[in-house]
Amino acid sequence: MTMLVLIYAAVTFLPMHVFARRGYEKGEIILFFILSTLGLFVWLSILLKHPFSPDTIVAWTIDRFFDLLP
Amino acid sequence: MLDAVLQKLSLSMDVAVYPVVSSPYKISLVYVSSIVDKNQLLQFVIRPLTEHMPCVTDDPAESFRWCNEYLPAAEKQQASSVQACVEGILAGKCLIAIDGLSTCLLLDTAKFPTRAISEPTAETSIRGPQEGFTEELEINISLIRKRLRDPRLHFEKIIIGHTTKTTSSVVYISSIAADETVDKICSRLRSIQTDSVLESSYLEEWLQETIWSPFPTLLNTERPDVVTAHLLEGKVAILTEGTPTAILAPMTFFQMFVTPEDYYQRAEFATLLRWLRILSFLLAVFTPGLYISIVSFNQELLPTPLLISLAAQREGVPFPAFLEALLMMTIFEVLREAGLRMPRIAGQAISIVGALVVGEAAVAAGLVSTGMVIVVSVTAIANFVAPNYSFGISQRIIQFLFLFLAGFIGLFGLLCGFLLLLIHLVSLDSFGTAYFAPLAPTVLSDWKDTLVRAPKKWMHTMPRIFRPKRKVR
Amino acid sequence: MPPAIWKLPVVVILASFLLAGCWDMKEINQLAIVNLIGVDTHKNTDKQELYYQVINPKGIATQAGAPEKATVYTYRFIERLGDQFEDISPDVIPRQLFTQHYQAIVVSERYAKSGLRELLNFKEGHPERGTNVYLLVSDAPIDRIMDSFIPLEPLPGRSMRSIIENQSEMTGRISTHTRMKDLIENMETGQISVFPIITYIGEKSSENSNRLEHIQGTNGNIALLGGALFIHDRMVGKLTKDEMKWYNLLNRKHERFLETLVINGESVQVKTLNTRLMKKLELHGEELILHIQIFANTNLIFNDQKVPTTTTLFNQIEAEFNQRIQKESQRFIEDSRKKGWDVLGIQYLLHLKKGAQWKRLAEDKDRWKKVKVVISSHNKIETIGSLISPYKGE
Amino acid sequence: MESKSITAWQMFLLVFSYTLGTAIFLRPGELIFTTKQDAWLVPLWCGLAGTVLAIFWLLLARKFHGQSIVQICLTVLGKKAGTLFGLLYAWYFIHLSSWVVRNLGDFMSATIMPRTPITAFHLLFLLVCTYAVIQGIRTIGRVSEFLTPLIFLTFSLVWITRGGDWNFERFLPVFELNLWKSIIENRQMLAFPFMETSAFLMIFPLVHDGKYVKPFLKGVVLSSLTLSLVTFLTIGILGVVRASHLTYPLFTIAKEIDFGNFIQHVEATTTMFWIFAIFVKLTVSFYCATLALCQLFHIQQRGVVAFPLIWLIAGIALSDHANVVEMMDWDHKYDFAYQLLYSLFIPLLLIAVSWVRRNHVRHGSEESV
Repeated sequence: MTMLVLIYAAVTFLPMHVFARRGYEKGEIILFFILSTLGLFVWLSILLKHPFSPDTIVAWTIDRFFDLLP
Repeated sequence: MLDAVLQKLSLSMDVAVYPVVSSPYKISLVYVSSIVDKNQLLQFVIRPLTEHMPCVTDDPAESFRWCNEYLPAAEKQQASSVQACVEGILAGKCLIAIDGLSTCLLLDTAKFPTRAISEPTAETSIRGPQEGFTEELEINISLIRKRLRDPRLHFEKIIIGHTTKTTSSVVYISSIAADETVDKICSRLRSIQTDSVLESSYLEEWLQETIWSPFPTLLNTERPDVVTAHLLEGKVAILTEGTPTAILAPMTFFQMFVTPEDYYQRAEFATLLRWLRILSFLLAVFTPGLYISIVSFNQELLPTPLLISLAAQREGVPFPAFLEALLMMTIFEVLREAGLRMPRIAGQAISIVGALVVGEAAVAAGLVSTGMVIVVSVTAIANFVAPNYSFGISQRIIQFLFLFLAGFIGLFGLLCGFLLLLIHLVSLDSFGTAYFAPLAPTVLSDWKDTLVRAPKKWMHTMPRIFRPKRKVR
Repeated sequence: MPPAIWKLPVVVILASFLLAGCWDMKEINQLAIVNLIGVDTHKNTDKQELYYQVINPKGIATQAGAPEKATVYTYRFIERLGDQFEDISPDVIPRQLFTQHYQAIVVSERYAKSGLRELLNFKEGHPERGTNVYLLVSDAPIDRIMDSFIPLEPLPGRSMRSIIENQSEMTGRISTHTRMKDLIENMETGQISVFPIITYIGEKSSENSNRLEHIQGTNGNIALLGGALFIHDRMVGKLTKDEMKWYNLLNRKHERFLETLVINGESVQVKTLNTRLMKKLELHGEELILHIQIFANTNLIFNDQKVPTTTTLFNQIEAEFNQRIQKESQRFIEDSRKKGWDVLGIQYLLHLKKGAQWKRLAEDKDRWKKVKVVISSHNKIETIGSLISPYKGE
Repeated sequence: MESKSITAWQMFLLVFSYTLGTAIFLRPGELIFTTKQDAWLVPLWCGLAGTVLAIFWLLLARKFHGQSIVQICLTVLGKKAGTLFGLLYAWYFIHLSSWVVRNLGDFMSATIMPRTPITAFHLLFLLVCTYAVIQGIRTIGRVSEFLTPLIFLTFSLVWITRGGDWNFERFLPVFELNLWKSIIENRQMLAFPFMETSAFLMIFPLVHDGKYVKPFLKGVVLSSLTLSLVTFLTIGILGVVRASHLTYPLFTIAKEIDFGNFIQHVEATTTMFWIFAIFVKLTVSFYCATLALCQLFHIQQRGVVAFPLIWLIAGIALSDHANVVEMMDWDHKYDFAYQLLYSLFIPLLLIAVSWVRRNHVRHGSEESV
């Protein structure tokens, strides 16, 4: 768990610091932050044993709304 | 005027002041004795002044006018500002200063000590001309002029470096070389802000687009015939004062496998040699990585008898294959560097002999398996085959990168290493030409001169990747 | 040129990777290279006896002249094949099992009769254990075969493999299509497959490597006995060497075929270079007929005729050869039909036909018994030995 | 960076190896399992349906010349809805890349390197892809131009060396499948290699002076022919029996190469060459994801977007399914319906909305866009 947070910090805050110093637009840094936090959530869901699986969500919606083919 | 000049020159040992006439007003000569041709000075300047000068009139302008007309010097120049005088003296000219006059006369008597034209040491070739460039820019230009008697051959002069003021000349054939390449090179050269340019490799780093690339995108050579061959194909050469190596741009990856000898030997022989060079490049880059990933990750690639003999060999070896390879390769690198630093004759031999002796001793001591010594010496020797020395260095860098990747995750690591290398090569471009040109953006008509050296009869079109103006040779 | 923003985090990731080390790294001298595998049922329990013959690298790679050392070691396990096999081998073998280069697999007759499906799944299941390997059945007790050194060949596994390949090259009695993967394919399609049977000449297995000093070549050695006939994955019967020859000829298993003929009192030996065989199943009214046509170019290897060799003699030999093929193969088909073996794979041919009528015929399981087989063969002698006309002797 | 463009020949090679990428490993086995010895017909009509879809996308791209699908969403649906649909497409490409990466990881750990965790493969491979994506489409085009001939060469070598086990009887009885049932049963075949080529809607504007129609169609048609050829050869060499039970029949074919008793066990190196195809596929889908996000939020530096995506895609690949069987089962049931949304419904919606809007404008009722 702590290893994950450590890698997350290294992967997001270090580059963000570099971007800020290099003078990137605000939007880019924010998008970078959002994407890597999304990554963190996915990895957290794996570690906490109920993985976020987009395919099961798709399967659930397809079964409920449109039952296309057998 | 004279005092101001002397004060600027800060009277170093070799600055000489020689009073010629001292009667009504002083006429004196100032020159740097180490870079001036003494007997030319004596014969053309001092003797006429002392003997044939007519009656010394008391009008300095009159004698100045006489000197201007009658002194038989090849190049006369009048300098009024102190700065111009100083520059002239330092460039080897001799200054005639007449008291009471603000302008002085500069006569060109420069004679820098130069080396005779000798055989190029780095790029030897059995057949073909044996003369190489020297440090003197004029001599180099004459060597090229000798080979290319074409009015459209241009030599553009560019002065770089505000202290060394080295003159470098951009050479191209205006009817063949593409204009935008020439403009790009000239503009980039002119935009260089540096104080000193002692060797053409300084320029190379400034001209190179990507800083972090182990691959040279400019070819350096010491042979005038190579420069002429490339000029005829629409490339641009850069000669610099004080260094025998000329730089050639734009350059692709496959030009690294071309040696001047390819064009002096027969076509099929040259093609086989070129394939041998490509094979040795692959050997030099891939063998250590491949050996490690086969020995320690997927052993099933080895045929069974080889697998058994390797297992028997590696019975007592303490290190895992990866560490052993690292150890042996660093030893080889150390020996090679030692070989280079030794005096020229012993150099090359020491590095090979040393390597094999050390290898054998290590095997006898049981530190290293024999297979490893073979692999590492094959890579080292394959590395020497690279015709261009800086290309050899980039091979050695990649060798280690592949070794680490293979040692870490086996064949998959080697695959990723190969892909990284390919992406890097393909993304480079030198002055508008794709670096991996005839293969990645496939230009089929150019294959006849890169992968294969077609016989002269078939080579009647110019390589299209350098966008020459003339299509037919 | 975007600034090198990807460099910094890359170093972090790569560093963490390198520290994590390498998972699949196994040094060469940590491997137990398996060369031959033997499987037998363990008395009456449902466990199997597994023999793994592991190569001793130092034993083989000795320079010439050094005394012969033990080149292989056999390890014996008694374990159920499927479950937790991975973890019992380390109890005995100090190294990791490397089964990717094994040359042959020997199965005892008892085990073959009880069905090999579990073994096939076990071998195909993991990519490190392949099924592209020769399968042999042994009628001698399997430990005698696994525990003995073989003269001339340091590795017994390799000697079995070369027996099969040489036999198929010289006489055509065994075809090289006797690998485990052929059994898998025939198992599912219901065809018959024949695998070589080997036996051990001699009473006691020669465990000690100084056996290699003895001059005796044949006894204490492995020899080929005949063929084991498999239906689905069970061994159902044996074929003699002679019957094997006909089986291989009639099922297009091999191009080599050897036959000795007796013509006007003297023997002649003929060897085919390449035999082409056509099988056509036809329906005449209600009657099912299988036409087999054999074309072969032959080579006269041994000619002991007193008569001068003329083209008439050649025609005579060819006619006799054709006639022998037709008679013998009919006899072979009758014998196997009596024993209930669909040797020609007629049921499978039925299954391949298209159309409802054929489907109906294919339902009836032993329809192949009622099929009439017509065999016609044509051959041409192409090359003869160096004796144009043999010596008469008086 | 988008100013750099790729030539028509590079576009064709990209489409060709994109469609064949992971499909060549996974599809033949499943097809042979469902439609036995006539499996090699299925990719043909899937290719047909794929070409029809391709023509539909080409019309859409022709209508909005020089705009990628994301930009079309923005122009047609305005700022708010456009970004929503653009994000949907960006998510689609991310999801695609995670499938490709997951397939690669499973393949590697099932065949060559069993003990390495698949995340190691994922991260390393995605790092290489990021480097390619950051260099731009021109580099990706050139990489595929260099790699695809290599892939093709290795394929033909493998088929030639495996000629020995060829047996025509494995194809009899021929043409026994009934068309409609096999269409229903193999609809996921249509989704996986052929609907995924909708990713090229992002790359159409990047082709040198608009010559993307012919190479794209040629790519789709030729890749479906190659897929059917590969299935045909798999049946011929491995036989219906073995091919239907193996997870990766192509790998087993490479494993059993035995050329003159010396060239054996070369499966590790041959599969390395085939992984180049997976690399091209992953780079293209990863590039589309990055480009979509960059165009949505008007970002110039692709690295800013590409780099966190590694982290995200590797995560989704791991958390998506527990194992290969679960993934194949999901693929069989839902893949067709899920991908239909992106390849058919949204483009139809876009055309409908743009048509409705043009009528309003022509009838003089100004509508603020």
